[in-house]
Amino acid sequence: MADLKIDIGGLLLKNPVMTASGTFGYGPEFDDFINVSDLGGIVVKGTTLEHREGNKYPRMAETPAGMLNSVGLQNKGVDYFAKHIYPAISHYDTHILVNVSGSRVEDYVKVCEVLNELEGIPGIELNISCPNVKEGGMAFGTSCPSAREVTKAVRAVYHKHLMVKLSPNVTSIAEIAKVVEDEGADSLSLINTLLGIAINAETRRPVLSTITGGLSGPAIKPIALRMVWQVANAVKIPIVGMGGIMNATDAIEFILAGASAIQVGTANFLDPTVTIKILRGIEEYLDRHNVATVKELVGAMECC
Amino acid sequence: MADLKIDIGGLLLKNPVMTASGTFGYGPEFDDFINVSDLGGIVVKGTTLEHREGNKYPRMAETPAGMLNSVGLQNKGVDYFAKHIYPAISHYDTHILVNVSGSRVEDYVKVCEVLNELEGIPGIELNISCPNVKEGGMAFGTSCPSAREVTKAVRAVYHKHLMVKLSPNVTSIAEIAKVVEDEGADSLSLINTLLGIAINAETRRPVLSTITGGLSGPAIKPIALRMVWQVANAVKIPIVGMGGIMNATDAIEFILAGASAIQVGTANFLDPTVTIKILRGIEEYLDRHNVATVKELVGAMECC
Amino acid sequence: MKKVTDFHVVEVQHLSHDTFIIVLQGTEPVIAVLPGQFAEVEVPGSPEVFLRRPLSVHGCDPVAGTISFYVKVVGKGTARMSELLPGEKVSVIYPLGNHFTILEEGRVLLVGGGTGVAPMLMLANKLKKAGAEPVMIIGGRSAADIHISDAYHAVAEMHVTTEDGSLGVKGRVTDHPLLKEEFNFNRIYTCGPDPMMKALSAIAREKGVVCEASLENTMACGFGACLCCVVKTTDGHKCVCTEGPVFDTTYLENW
Amino acid sequence: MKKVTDFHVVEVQHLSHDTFIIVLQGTEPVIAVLPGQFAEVEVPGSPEVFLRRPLSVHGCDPVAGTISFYVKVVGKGTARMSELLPGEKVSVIYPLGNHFTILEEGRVLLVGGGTGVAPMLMLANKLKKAGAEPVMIIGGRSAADIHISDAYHAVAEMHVTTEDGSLGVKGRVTDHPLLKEEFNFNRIYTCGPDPMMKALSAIAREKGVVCEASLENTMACGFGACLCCVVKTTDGHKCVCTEGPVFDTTYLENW
Ligand SMILES: Cc1cc2nc3c(=O)[nH]c(=O)nc-3n(C[C@H](O)[C@H](O)[C@H](O)COP(=O)(O)OP(=O)(O)OC[C@H]3O[C@@H](n4cnc5c(N)ncnc54)[C@H](O)[C@@H]3O)c2cc1C
Ligand SMILES: Cc1cc2nc3c(=O)[nH]c(=O)nc-3n(C[C@H](O)[C@H](O)[C@H](O)COP(=O)(O)OP(=O)(O)OC[C@H]3O[C@@H](n4cnc5c(N)ncnc54)[C@H](O)[C@@H]3O)c2cc1C
Ligand SMILES: Cc1cc2nc3c(=O)[nH]c(=O)nc-3n(C[C@H](O)[C@H](O)[C@H](O)COP(=O)(O)O)c2cc1C
Ligand SMILES: Cc1cc2nc3c(=O)[nH]c(=O)nc-3n(C[C@H](O)[C@H](O)[C@H](O)COP(=O)(O)O)c2cc1C
Ligand code: FES
Ligand code: FES
Repeated sequence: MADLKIDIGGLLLKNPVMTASGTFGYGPEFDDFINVSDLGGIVVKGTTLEHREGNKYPRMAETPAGMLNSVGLQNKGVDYFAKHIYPAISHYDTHILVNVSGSRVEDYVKVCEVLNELEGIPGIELNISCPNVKEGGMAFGTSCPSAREVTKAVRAVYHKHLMVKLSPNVTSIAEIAKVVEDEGADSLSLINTLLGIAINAETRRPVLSTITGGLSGPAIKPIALRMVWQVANAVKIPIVGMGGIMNATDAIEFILAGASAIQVGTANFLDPTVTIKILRGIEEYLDRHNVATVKELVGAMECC
Repeated sequence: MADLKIDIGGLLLKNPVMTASGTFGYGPEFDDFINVSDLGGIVVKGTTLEHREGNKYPRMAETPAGMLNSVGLQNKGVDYFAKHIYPAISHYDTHILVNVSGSRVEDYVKVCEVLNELEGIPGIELNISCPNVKEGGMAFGTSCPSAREVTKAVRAVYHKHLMVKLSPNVTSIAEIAKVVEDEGADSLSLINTLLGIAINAETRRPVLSTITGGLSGPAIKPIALRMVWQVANAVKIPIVGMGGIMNATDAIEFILAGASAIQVGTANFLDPTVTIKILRGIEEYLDRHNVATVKELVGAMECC
Repeated sequence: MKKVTDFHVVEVQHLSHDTFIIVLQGTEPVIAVLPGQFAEVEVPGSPEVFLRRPLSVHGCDPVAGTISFYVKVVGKGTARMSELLPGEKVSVIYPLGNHFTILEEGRVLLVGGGTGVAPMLMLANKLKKAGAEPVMIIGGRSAADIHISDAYHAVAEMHVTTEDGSLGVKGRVTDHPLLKEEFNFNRIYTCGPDPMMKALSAIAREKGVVCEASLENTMACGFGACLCCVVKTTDGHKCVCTEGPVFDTTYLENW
Repeated sequence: MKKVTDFHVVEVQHLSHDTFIIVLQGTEPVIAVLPGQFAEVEVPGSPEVFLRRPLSVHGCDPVAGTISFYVKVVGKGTARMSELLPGEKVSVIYPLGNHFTILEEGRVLLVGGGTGVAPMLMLANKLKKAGAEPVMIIGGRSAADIHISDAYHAVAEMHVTTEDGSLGVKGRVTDHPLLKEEFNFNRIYTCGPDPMMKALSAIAREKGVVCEASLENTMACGFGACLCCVVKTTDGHKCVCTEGPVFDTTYLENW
């Protein structure tokens, strides 16, 4: 049977299937459906320095083969996470990464300092790409100087695995990726959601309270695959790919495009057991194609 | 019955339904299905200075709620258009715009000079956003200086309606829009396709000969709506919106977001009569909502 | 214990041009559902529908292995559901959310408006079994909206209001004498349009009784994973899918 | 005159585990289709299928108002088609493309491989009616791939090859004696896998006769609007959907 283990920049995953931040709660939401410890890793909801109420209702709109959300980083703040949530999930036998979000560089830094101290958290996913907050968020991830600034500041204080999550709402994602790599990121994850709007023609109003929201789901898969491929050709650090992954075939496509591991987001809503199906499907694919290790498949798309 | 006429920067359309370049041939392809003259306007296939063979097969990939194409501006060149195609389509009682593409500013200029002389062509759509050609194309539309340069050069020689078609593959489409407006464009059309990839997991190869292609169809509608809304808030000239319009409700959404007219692209492939259905549906919507003119609906989304 | 599992369509009973009951047969033992709980139901074979649709459980019979939903066609998903044929496979995630409190004594009022009727029969049943005395008001625009079978009369004292007066008391549910001079209940349970529930909440407050309302919301998951379905409470944003759908209305902001 | 119109499924005849004939009944008078022409067929009720699917017309009966397709399941669209139930609505754009040339005399060879069989029965019929003498070879991997009814024998001299020898001549169609020492035809008509058609084209060139091949391609529209479906010819890129699907193979580059 194929070897599913994969090293993403020093972090050894037992398999390449992770869950995407904001789509998997903190894990216990899925206990009834799957054994969370079977996963390669989970990334918990975006965590900020202070408690945040998030955006007003409505926060969700269905779109063709996808959805828009404008949750806006609702969470109880990093201290609450450390005191109350972390102890309740540290028993999972899988890597728990915390998605770190903020509006100011100092806030990012403070959150990371707290997380540094949590033994069971082997790394963070630095979210410089959230489109659903008024200040900061995506702004950090859409220009090279600000991406550099926040990565540098966090790298200076955070000593474990630093994964940086990139925004797709840019002209050149490869340029941002290179800057982040330069500043010492251990891995990159992409893509976050694409900025979109849904309008209710009958009421003539935007569906979301925030007008714009983040587009996720299969609709964005071709764009996500393209960006993973572009970034893989631009950097040396490992990539964690996501964006519309619904099944094992989709996951394989991301791996072929250059992702060492993948994250499953929106698909969790349609089928809370989908991550395990994807895991089994990858295994089956590798065996059927006589590929001994996942690693061999990373970036193995034959282009010419 | 509602008044469907709409003025887009000096060009008076009998109704807001146009067809998108590259998805409607030159018009005659649809003669069996609809009365082309019923449309507000048609935009013919991207036209370049010289004959172009386009990209190698395969040029198309189906994706979730959309498709990728990498046709790559296959056309017989502007002289052939002027001599052979134009006479065959000038009988249509609708505005025929020519989508002008190129790899170099001089080429754009030369094409426009030829088109200037064609009496029955009231305007061009300057394509600075084609993702499917190696040089030029999209590059012009993804940076402010180059968008400025090509628009300025074309404006200097082209005296009829100048519509500029923007690329969605940018960090800030509003900035590009402003530059193009500054240089004298009469209207803006958006969006062109988003750059994407499709991979065949079984063969481990990209589906398209060119690896990347342009994503169109309902999948991109939320992104297109967002960009139309952003650009409408940034410029004063009229906007022609497109991206995933499949029915009248979609069209109304674009108009509410700020588009004065719309273009139908990929939907023509699924239903060659769809443009007429959209036209009737807009009429029906206006009557049902007691809106006297399309114009009243432009940008009428109520945000707060 | 929630699960995601396949059911097969037994039948679609059309109650009117836009309202139907869909009965599903489980492929695995059916879990007992409490009144007010809901399910996330797949809409198979519709290219336009991406997400599941949240629906209150209308009936649940673990012995027969069936579950049913009372649905109104409002858009593409519910329209497609109304056309499902016997035998078609439908994936369901259930049971989701909290449930109405089952009092063991006293006269209690159940008010259903529109598809808010969905959980009411099961609720009345449970209340009666527990020892309470359920009285139910069903409101609609006209007689065509009211679909009450003998099963309702068997478990609750039934009342009807219609806005056009074509059946029962003319007016809205809040115009019914039982909610005015004749009010004599320990608690109000309600499900239906927000304005109706807010009016009932106001009456409950005035009368000094608890009002439990089942809320709707736009949901992506239905089980607490996405945080899309929030309602403003006196304690901040809460997820309707996990901390609701049933709320004591005093807990809701601006109610 | 092409049109887009609705049909209803009459039946799906399963020929084997992966091959079926689907018969559709028109809601409007059915247009006569020429052998080799194709249609763009909607795949209803499949969230994963976005575009129509191009299919050669297998049978067309304007009197009965029916049209049929001979289809092999290779992916999601064809799989869904195989499950369509009688009565389901299917939108079809047709007739599309050019057609095989109908000779009015002489012995002609028709070679179908896999679903390349689809247009062959209609072609043989037309040829025979016109005065030519059609001989047909159908090739497959094994007997299970060969589905020839009496209708074939009625219009053409039939031959079969199977790679495993379970029916007819063992080997590929090009291994058949009719394509070697016994070759005696005015023209070859073929539809099937590219390698097979290329081999036939080579034989035709050697024998100095015309070879007409029906090509496949990835199509978005099917009627010349998108320019997605090109093949390289001696005269540059041509659209398979409008200038094909049938090409004289001497016109194709690298054939
Ligand atoms: C916990 C819960 C229980 C529910 N129980 C029932 C039930 O028992 N029976 C029943 O018929 N319906 C019930 N609903 C509402 C039902 O989920 C929606 O009517 C359904 O999702 C609409 O799907 P659609 O595809 O038909 O409509 P769409 O095409 O998605 O939308 C059509 C219109 O309906 C509106 N709409 C869509 N979803 C909702 C929603 N969740 N709430 C309010 N408006 C919406 C849209 O804004 C739009 O204007 C319940 C909702 C929730 C959250
Ligand atoms: C003019 C024309 C006539 C045709 N006539 C017939 C016919 O009579 N009977 C029949 O069974 N098939 C015919 N085909 C092929 C048929 O269109 C494809 O098999 C079908 O589109 C596959 O759809 P799917 O959703 O099942 O496969 P997908 O899920 O879309 O793809 C499954 C696999 O099939 C491959 N594939 C998809 N489309 C094509 C294609 N157009 N050509 C080659 N490979 C493809 C894909 O690369 C993929 O590996 C014809 C094609 C053309 C262009
Ligand atoms: C409801 C929802 C909430 C999300 N919240 C976050 C978040 O807090 N932080 C973050 O980095 N990404 C967040 N995302 C983005 C996802 O992690 C992921 O990048 C995106 O959804 C694309 O993957 P998918 O198409 O598989 O969903 C959220 C996505 C959704 C749908
Ligand atoms: C097959 C195909 C060919 C296209 N060719 C051109 C072109 O030549 N010039 C151009 O500006 N846009 C071209 N486009 C882009 C469309 O005009 C349109 O911007 C895009 O498809 C989005 O609209 P839609 O989603 O309605 O298709 C092409 C699109 C497709 C699908
Ligand atoms: S619907 Fe996802 S958390 Fe409630
Ligand atoms: S498939 Fe569109 S031109 Fe041939």
